[in-house]
Amino acid sequence: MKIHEFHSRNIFRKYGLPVPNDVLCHSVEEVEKAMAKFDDMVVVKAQVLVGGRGKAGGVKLAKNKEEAVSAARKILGMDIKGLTVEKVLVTEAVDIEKEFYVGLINDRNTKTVTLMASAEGGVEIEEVAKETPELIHKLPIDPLIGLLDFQAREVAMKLFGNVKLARKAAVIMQKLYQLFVETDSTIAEINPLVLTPDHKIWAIDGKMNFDDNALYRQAEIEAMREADEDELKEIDAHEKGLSYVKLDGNIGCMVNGAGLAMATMDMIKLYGGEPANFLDIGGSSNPQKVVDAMNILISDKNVNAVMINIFGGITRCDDVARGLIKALDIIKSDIPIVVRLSGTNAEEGLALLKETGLPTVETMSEAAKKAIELSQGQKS
Amino acid sequence: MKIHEFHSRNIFRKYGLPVPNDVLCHSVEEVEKAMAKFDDMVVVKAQVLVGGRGKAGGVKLAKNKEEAVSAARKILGMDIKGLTVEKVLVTEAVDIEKEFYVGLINDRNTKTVTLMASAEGGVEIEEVAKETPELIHKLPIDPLIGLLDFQAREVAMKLFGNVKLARKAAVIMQKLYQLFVETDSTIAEINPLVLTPDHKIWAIDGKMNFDDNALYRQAEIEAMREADEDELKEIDAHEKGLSYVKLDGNIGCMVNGAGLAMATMDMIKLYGGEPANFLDIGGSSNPQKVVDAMNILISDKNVNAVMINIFGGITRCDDVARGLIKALDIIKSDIPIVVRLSGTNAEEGLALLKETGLPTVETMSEAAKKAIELSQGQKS
Amino acid sequence: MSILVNKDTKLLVQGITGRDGQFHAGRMKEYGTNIVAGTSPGKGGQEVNGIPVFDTVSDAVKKTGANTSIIFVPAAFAADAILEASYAGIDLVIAISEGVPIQDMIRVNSIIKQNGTKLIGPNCPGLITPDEALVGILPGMIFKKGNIGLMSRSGTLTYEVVNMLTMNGLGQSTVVGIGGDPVAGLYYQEILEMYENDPETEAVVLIGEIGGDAEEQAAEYIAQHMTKPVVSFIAGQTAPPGKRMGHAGAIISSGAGTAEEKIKAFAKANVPVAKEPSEIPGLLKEKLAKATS
Amino acid sequence: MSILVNKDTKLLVQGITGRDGQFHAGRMKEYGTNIVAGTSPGKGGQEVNGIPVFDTVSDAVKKTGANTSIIFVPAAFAADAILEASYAGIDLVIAISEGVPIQDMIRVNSIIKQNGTKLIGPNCPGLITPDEALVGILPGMIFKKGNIGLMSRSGTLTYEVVNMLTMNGLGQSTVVGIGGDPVAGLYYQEILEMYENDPETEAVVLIGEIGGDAEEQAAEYIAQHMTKPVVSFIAGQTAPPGKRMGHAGAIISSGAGTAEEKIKAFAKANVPVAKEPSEIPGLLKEKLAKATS
Repeated sequence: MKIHEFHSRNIFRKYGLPVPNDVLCHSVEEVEKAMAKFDDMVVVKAQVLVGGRGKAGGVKLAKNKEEAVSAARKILGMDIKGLTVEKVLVTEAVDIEKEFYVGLINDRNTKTVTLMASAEGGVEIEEVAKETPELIHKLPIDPLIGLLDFQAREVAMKLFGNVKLARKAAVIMQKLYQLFVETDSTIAEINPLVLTPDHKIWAIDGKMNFDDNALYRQAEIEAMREADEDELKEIDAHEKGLSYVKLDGNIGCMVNGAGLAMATMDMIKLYGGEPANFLDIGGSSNPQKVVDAMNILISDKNVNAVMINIFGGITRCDDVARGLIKALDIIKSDIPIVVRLSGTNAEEGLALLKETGLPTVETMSEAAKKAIELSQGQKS
Repeated sequence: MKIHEFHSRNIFRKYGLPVPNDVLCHSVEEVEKAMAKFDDMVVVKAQVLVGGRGKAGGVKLAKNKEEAVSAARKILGMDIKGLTVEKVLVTEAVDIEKEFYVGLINDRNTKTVTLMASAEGGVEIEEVAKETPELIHKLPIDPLIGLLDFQAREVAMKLFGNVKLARKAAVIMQKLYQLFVETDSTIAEINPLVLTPDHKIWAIDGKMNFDDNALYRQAEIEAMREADEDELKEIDAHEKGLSYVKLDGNIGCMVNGAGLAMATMDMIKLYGGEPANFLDIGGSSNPQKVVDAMNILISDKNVNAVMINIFGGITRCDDVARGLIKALDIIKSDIPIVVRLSGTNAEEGLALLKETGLPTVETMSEAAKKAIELSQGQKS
Repeated sequence: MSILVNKDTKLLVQGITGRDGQFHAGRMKEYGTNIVAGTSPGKGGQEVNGIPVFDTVSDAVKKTGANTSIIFVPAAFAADAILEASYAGIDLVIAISEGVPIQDMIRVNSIIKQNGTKLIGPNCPGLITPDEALVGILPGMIFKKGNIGLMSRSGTLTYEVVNMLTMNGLGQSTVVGIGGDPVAGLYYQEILEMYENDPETEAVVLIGEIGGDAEEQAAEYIAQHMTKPVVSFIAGQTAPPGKRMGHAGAIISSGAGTAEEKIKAFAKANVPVAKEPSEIPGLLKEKLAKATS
Repeated sequence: MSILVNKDTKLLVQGITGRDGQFHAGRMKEYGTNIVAGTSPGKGGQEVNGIPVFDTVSDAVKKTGANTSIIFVPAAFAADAILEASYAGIDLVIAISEGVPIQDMIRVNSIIKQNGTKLIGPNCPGLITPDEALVGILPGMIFKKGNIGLMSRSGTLTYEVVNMLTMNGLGQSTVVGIGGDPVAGLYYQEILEMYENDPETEAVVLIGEIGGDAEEQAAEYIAQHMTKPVVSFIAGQTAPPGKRMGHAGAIISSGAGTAEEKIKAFAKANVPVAKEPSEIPGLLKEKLAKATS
């Protein structure tokens, strides 16, 4: 789960990280009013859940109220990578002597939270990682011990080369680690961490993502969720026990199991088609899930053919067939469907489907080919 | 450092432990007023920093306002083991089906915080430990891992024999561990932990001690300190870099080093005398410390002879002699003194003392004998 | 032989009185797995499918000698269940539970390493040594005893591939579902090493998917250490970046973890990558023919 | 031979630029201890008493091969300093710092155990192998090379006893001040074992004090494992319960940890307990005479 920059900044503040003052504004009027609180230069920043807003013109420096209002006017309503800017953050501008990067991620290989720090801040860390990986200092943190003082200080010394600044930065890293663990983050980064000419350190921009599996114990974080239309559909599917991700193609897929669902998408692509989604109905045999899944599929206007690919293990193919019959009965759609049932109770399932007249095939390759054929027939 | 029961209860509450409502009262009038908040039976409990108040009559059950006021009248001003009761806690009484003990201590052998739990609650755990140690369940807690759910549950099952209650009690144990570590406790015990007939669990009485060495990072705890006269002297000495404990004898001791100071006291006793104190001037050579130490010694009216026992290692004997000369100059006391200087710069120190006419001896045995002689000469 | 589970496995089912635990305990027992005990705090003394239930894992181990445990408790309690098994001396824990927080698994992996416990999962279908022990939720009837080792981050995709193997006469030594979570227990490298050392395994199928770089690491390991042939398949070539594809671990973050990179790594390590699952039996037969020629 | 420190000790002084660190580095060097480096973050590149200063322990170890470290940093930073030494691969750490919180030491002991680091202290005077290495704040001139091992929870009481030994012609193999804190590093039992295995040590003096039951445990260990004679002294027979006698560890709590109990335990283990320190040389000579007769 992602959250807005202003939410990240508030979490940072709660944990004692140095974040400049800011005001969140939803309109030009609010920006005008907010400027009463700032004496000096401010930055007006688009709040969107996507990277690259700087390049898109979503971040502007303003010397006074007039400039801030004019910046807000330009940014509010702007489109950044398909998202409309509905909020801006007005924040104190700080003088920048140097920019650093400090971030934490869960590392799959070391099975630890890993600290990443670099004197190359302010740019996308992925770029640095690709071009000059030696400029990123990595430290896997022992989960039972935490980030020790001397460890944080040693990393900070590599960035700042000055023990007084390193001590300050070390404390920031330790607080970032604490909030990372306590909020079940998957990413927590400060980019840039800024050193000012008068030797103050500020967390200027923050990015945090969270572990969806841990939201049950992070009510405060979950309340910060702000989903777009596609994500709402995904969340809705999740609540129904389904895993759904919308894509841009036209062949709807309904599959049991995440790996098989991905393989199904891949196969459609392999034979020249375009999958409209990832949809995993999971391991249960509840026919209602099939009805819910079918509803989600046909609510996507791009879908003009559906491929159902089930390998019955715990899922019983006859249950899927029953769900499908029920769904067709309720939904009344004329989008063509191809069904592949294999594994547990496949024969029973296929027998049930015979009455519906739905085309059935034996293998997933055949199913993919048939689905593409159906979708093209539909087009022409 | 010890704190009052009402302070322990407040810390317990802060960590979410189930503690019955209570009101702290300093007078009978306050008790009368407080009773407006209670509908049912209450307990009036003396707040003193010493055990055994129950046996001394410092805890009384009261059915109504009149009884509570009468109990408070008896308890306030009462003397318990030499301490005057100045506060009482009025607290909701709860029905008791069974009493348990749950406590945490720092265990020197395992070098861990150790959980102790027993179905024999409400009595002094030291008694249980002596008589029936098999009734105390002990669990050393891995400091890097903490008290795991299943571990707490297993211990709680041994006490409650019922999984629902055990789950509740396990959470209490885990919270107690969290507060123990976070407050740098040396003891945190709930005694009794009470099970009511309607299957609620309450922490009825709490005791907490704290690590003096950690008070620098426990401002909130240190603010709860309430020292008696002797303790104030000890704290004052501590601030001057001295370690002082008042005893009941008449021979004042000034020694460098805790072990040597204890051995000095022991030796006085061995030769038939009574030490008036433990006083360690530490390892520094600052003459001012000797002045401060001498002031503390003679402020004890029981002291009628002083034994100074210095083994110079880092401490230089000539510095001690200088301090002593300065002290005698300022203090003008006629309490007789015997001095033993040995080790680093002993000869220089002894030469300096020659002018003062103070009796000096070579060994600590001789010093002890001489001090006893001086103290008896004084008496007669 | 085989790896991890076999006729000597004495299985404990943690959470045996729950819906899933009860159901799968029955299925595993039916398959012939030697289930010696179940646990459910407060329900010690009961029986489920004729299996004795204990309050604690420690009790169960003492009374039955259980050496392997399978976990069916809800995600929020899975970490504690794994630790309970580990502290009770269980050698191998299989965690089926889905949705366990990553931080829990980071802590758990660190602790059980100290105790010397092996973990598979969480969020995995378990593993099977055909005709000896089924420890998990896999459909036993599609497996056939043989010489192919297979490991996979996915469940049904595994069944799909196993079914093809079996239909093509390629039986399996042990099939391991390592699970779809980003931080899990035993992973490709450890299991590849076991297959390499298992006399019964002649070739290995590695089914990977997008997210992380475990496949790249496995490729490197294979190039350096494996003498037995390995073939692979990678799911998620069409997955968009930044989206979690069902499995918590199946996500392309910051452009890393793509199928393309993984396929490239396997190519470099001389591991053929099937374009679709149905190619796997053919690739295996080719490799096996070469190996014996 | 000797135990723990000797001619091969390459000492690092952590906190060498502080008042105490600087002073004692000078004294130890004067005694002949091989001090190879000091640390003080931000002061790398400087020199103190001719000793090179580094920013980090890790740097110092890499550049100088330091294998032992002594810590003079303030109590609040002592735990971190010990851990820094441990992670840098130092074998033996001596923490002089007084006033370290107990919880810090509980954590530290658990972590350094994983790393295989030995710790003496905190709140200790250090240790000395006469004529080879002085690592601590002990007054070197009272020690004399010989065959008595001595360990103690106290500083000046140790000097008092050592002085008597030396004056009575009883030199010392290694004298260890284990420190006065309740939770410390190496304790009686570990050090007794080292003395037992040290060919140069012929007899051992154990100086204990009130608080805890380490002396009782030592007595039991001696009875079961020690072939060399041990004599002891216990300070604090007149100490009242509940009061901390200078040392954080010297406190009789809930009636346990009294001198009486400790003396009883030693009597049971056939370890003579001196009534006053001056009896120790005599008791030793008696025991040694018996041992050689």
